[in-house]
Amino acid sequence: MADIKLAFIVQRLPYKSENPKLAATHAMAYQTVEILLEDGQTITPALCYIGEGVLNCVKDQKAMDIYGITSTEMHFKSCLLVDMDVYVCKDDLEKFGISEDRIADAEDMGADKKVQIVPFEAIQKVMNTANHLLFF
Amino acid sequence: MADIKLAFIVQRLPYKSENPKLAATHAMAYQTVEILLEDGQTITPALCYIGEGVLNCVKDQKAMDIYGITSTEMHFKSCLLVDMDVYVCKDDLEKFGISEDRIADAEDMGADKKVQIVPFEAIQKVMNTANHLLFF
Amino acid sequence: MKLAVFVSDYKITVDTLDRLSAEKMGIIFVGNGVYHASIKENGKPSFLFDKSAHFYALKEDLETRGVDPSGIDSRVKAVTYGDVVDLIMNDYEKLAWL
Amino acid sequence: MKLAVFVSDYKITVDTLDRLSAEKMGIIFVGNGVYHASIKENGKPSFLFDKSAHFYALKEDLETRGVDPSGIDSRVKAVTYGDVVDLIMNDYEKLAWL
Amino acid sequence: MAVLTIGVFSSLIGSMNYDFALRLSDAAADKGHKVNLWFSGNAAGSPIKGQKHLKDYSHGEKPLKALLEKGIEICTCEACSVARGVNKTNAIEGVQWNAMHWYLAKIYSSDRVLHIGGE
Amino acid sequence: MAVLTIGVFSSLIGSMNYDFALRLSDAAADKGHKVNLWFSGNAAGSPIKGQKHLKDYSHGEKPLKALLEKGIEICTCEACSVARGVNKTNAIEGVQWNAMHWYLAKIYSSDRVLHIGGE
Repeated sequence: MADIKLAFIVQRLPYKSENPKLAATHAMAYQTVEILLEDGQTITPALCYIGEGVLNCVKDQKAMDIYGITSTEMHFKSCLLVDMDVYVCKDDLEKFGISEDRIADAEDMGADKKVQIVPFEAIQKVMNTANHLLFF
Repeated sequence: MADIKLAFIVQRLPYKSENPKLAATHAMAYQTVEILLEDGQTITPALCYIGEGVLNCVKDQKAMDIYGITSTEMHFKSCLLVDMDVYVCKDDLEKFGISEDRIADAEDMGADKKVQIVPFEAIQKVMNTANHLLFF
Repeated sequence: MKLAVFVSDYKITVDTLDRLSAEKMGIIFVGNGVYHASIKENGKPSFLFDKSAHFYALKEDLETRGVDPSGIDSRVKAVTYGDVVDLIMNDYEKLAWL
Repeated sequence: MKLAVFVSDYKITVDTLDRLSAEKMGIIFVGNGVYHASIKENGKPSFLFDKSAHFYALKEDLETRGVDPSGIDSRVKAVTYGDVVDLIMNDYEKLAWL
Repeated sequence: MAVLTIGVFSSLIGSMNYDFALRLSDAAADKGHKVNLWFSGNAAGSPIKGQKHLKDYSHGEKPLKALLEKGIEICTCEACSVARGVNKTNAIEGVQWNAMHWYLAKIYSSDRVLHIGGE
Repeated sequence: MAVLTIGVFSSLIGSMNYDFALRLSDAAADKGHKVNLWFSGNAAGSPIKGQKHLKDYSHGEKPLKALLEKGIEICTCEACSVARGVNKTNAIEGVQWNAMHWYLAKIYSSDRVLHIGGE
């Protein structure tokens, strides 16, 4: 198998633990993993936010100003910047009453990639086609 | 005030974290605190198990055999051995279908003190009369 | 008793607060507890508002999470760390972190 | 997919499992998850049994908590650590720890 | 001015409850209150020296030193610390080492106690 | 025989999920499988040397050494470790230090991946 697909699924709130940020940093490591793999071997990550995990994607998080730590928003944006597929569950945004314009994007950082706001079934499909699942 | 009453309230399951054990060890420290207090100053702890916390008090826990760590049962018994008031919420035992004979006692260790299985209202009274509350 | 309860989680795994009673109760949302003040899950406000209590939410923790303190539930007062100190010293006798 | 889901808590704070589907699903209770196999809260078995799945509970974790593996819900098979290794290697392709 | 004792059981990194306890201590000290901080459970891993300050992680060394300088007393549960590989030789100076009765004794003469147990 | 990679994010003490991961690794190695263990988050505080073994606490040093002797590869996330005051000089020998791509590379050639994220 030349390409291994990994689904990183964030299902928990930001800031209680560092895990939602670690989901992003682990997914981003797909960019540097080639130094440990053979030619032609690749890893393709997809980062999915579901359930309360969608709250990680909200704009204007002031974690750096207030607690001196990077926000989950910043990590979310960095993933778009490295052209990763990032999915946010539309059903859960609706459940929590969060309008789509409150979801961060990385246009200001120069990212071409856009976040994909999709129904849960689309995320289930990502999981079905992934070789391995990593829940955070 | 010569005596300060503390209510230690365990409301969580054993073994996910060490906190239910730390509730017992912190409560037991009332025995040695006199070295740091003036004559006539005392602390009287009450240890209360409510909600899922009542599962800490079940007999025959094999944590030492299997994981090499002391069980919450052992800590529960040690508290009885040092004559502490230990309360277990009767309502919650019923809710979880745990019969009273499955609750540990410390007779085998020579304790005179018996666990007190009481309705939640009795534990609310312990909290009302305590000077401070410590929830675990 | 006059009791201030700190709620630091959104999903509460203990049922203590459902039963706990106090003559005067303050509920202070901190950490991820602040989502109780800002989210209406399926359009409904948090079940915690059924409690007869005074409600507060830590401004710093709202802003950390991208929530504008001016837009939270009208029953909740946004407070700073300094305000929390005054609250627990002046308005309540016992504190509970559940 | 053939999916083995590890459930390590009694109170589940994520709703992922409610929606997750798989052609074949195994639910393996470990840690405090074993209480799903042993407790009937208010007389009712855990809502997880509504899932169409095979159920397992780690024997070592039942015994650690003072639960006799022979007395658990009849739908659940008590398994050892070694059995869990065989299960995840032979019966399932993907694993989820929620 | 009053006395506030805070017991912290959450880890320095991986739980913002720890950050909360430190910030509240600081705010109370700024208002002239006497503050005592007790570390047990995972918090007892926090008084380790030489924590590298990376932006992705909460950091404990600088804030703890700042609190000590403000006169806040900080004590760690010795057993909880040594079990985590933190001992007096690799610990931040000024943090006290004691058994659980330190916490109870501080509580004895406190006006308010905030015990952050949780998970 | 197959390859199993386990990612652990829970703390050594204060979460039995860590104990689970170690016991499962051991059981898999005993059945002849190749096992890789990745520590990140609070688990990255666990490869510290000199943990005092007290009966009230889970202990990591002996079990980790035993797993290393069985040929299990163990690697800790460097950033997560140093942020917690654990570095190469005070770490258990034999534990590898690397960045997150170590984990992804091990996953690449694994038959099964158990990622214990959680809290």
